[in-house]
Amino acid sequence: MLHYFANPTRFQRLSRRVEPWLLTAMLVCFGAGLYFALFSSPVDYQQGHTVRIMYIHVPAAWMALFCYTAMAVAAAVAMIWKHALADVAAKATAPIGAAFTFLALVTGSLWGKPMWGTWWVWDARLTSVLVLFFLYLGYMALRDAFDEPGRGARASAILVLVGFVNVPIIKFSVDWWNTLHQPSSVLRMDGPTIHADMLTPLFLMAAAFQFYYFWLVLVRIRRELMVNRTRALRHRQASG
Amino acid sequence: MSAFAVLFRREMRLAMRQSTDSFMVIAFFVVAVVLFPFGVGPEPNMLARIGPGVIWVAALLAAMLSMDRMFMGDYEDGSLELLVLSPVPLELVVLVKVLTHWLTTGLPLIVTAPLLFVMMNVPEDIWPVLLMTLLLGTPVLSLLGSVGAALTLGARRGGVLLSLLVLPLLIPVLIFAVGAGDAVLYGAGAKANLMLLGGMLLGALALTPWVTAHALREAVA
Amino acid sequence: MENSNTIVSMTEHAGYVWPSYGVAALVLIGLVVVSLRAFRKSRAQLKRLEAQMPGKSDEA
Amino acid sequence: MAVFSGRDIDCIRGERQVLSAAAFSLESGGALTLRGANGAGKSTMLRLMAGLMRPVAGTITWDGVDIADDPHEHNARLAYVGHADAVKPALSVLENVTFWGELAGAGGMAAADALAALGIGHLSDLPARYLSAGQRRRVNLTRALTSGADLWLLDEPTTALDAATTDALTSLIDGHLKSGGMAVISTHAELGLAETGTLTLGGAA
Repeated sequence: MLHYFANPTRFQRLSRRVEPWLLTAMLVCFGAGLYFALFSSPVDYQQGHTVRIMYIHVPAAWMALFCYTAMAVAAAVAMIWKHALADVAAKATAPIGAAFTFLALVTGSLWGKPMWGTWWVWDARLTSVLVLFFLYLGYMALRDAFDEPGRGARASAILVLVGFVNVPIIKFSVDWWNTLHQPSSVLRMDGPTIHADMLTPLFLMAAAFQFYYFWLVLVRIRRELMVNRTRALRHRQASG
Repeated sequence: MSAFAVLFRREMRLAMRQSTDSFMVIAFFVVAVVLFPFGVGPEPNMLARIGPGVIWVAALLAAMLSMDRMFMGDYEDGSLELLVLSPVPLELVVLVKVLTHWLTTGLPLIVTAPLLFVMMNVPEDIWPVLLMTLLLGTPVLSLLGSVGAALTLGARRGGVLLSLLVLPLLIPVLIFAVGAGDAVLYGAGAKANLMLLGGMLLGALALTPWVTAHALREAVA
Repeated sequence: MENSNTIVSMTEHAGYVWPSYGVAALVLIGLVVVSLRAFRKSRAQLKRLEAQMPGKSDEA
Repeated sequence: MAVFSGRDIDCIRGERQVLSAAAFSLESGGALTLRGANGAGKSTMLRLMAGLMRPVAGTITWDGVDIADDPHEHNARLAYVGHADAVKPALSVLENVTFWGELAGAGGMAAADALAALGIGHLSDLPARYLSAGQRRRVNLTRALTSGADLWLLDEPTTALDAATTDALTSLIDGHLKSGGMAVISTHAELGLAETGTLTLGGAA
């Protein structure tokens, strides 16, 4: 299965066929999600209209973790089975993950100012997301730091995996260090505690972000494959 | 095209194509500052008190980090010899190098600083003054750093040595920059501090290119 | 606390909600634009090289 | 008719005396080949001639004026091609060559022509990081062509070059000499230049 899709040409063909569907799904979800988020959802009795920030903030935070997990899985596959495509997927994911993490931080800050009265607090959740953001940046920097691309790919794959193991530890230690953030209110064992009318925009936006990721990552992977091909041709040009 | 434009275009092109280098300086700057709340605790008043100093020290260290790169590439691949032998005055080459160093590290540091002001809970009244001190101070870092970078070319552990040489020279900049913030908080006004920083900048601008150029000629001899 | 359902009547926190959506739009659209531009550039470069190469490989 | 000459040149590198009482003289249209074993001071001699280093004793003069007295004038009339290739991997081949040409005032050949003359015209848009050692060497040599300088100082120009390029280089140097230029070349190979003097180094104890 993995080997079947690992062929770049086959991947290109498949990806080109899937992309329009993903794009459509993304646009539909964004349209519906934004309608519910901005116009057709109730105002929270505590948070007022700032609850609307949550429809971006929470899915962005989910995506931040999702992308990192995807990157770690791809890096592991690339390391263990030496799949070039998995390596490219990890590389293509990093900027998207970093963008979502950035959004989670900024929207969190924009929510925190009216609610907590400050743009930033050194609270456990915020801090661990900030650390996650640094991990993304570190990955991209390390990846780019070598003249020989293979070296950067291998080194950064190791970094992602080390980070993956370390993130829960960071999270735990920071939790212990200081906390102010409210507890999770959607993904709980006893069911969500927030109003169902708010779940609709939340999940629509989450789906939109998810489709956004899959569409964009395919585009970026195809681009990386072309870059690799260009590099191969450049080598031939130099030696020919 | 003038020699300045030719040199500037090359330096900017090189900097742009290796933009992760300058991005890493910024990341270092942010990470170094972010470590402090973990070290001293997240108490907002305490962070506000140490904020300006921490941010300035981190900016100093971040700028030093990128400094040994200023001439190293050209030194290693032989370009520096050719720049010394070019009909263009070496002082101009140095000025262009310093300018691009500032544009790719100093300026991004200034742009990033407000973010850290927020995170360190720095009072908003002194933001403009602190930004002014950074605007006047970071070019001094690049200028004095260029002297150190030229002097340590080819030395063993050049990077560490460079920081060791240049950081003490930058203490006055640090004192007057952080002092400017305090002066505003105590209602004294920061004009005197800013004037002093401006004076240091002009002095550095007048003197360091010649010193650096001389050191570079030594380095390739 | 006011009870309106729509964002049109949102007054007190509009200054925080709109920037959130604005930043999100900016970042997400920006990333798409950057990615697509890089994609087109790489594709054009590859096309150009592939057009040059066949003759080259015959010489080699 | 310019005269480039040096006499009684002593030079110490590190703790070692590399040159002692070396002398040379060169007129417009003339070439000088530096010979000698490795470490005999060929590179040092070229660096002295370029003005990168100063001799401990002795003088190097251009039309009777010590080059140390007017380094800017001297820089404007020389093109130095050293061991290091001064090629920036991040720039394209053409960007690399154009930069040095423009910096020298672009009195010589156009960058594209210079690349073609050394047989690497087809690589001009290639990022220089893809170049082989021989190709980098040729990019480095183009600087002499684009500079429009009177005096070429070439340090082992034929290393990593194939026979065809060496011939091309020889005829380029010949052309330069015919148009009234000068060249000093350190080499192990026999270039077959039409008119050349030889300075053999390595006498220093």
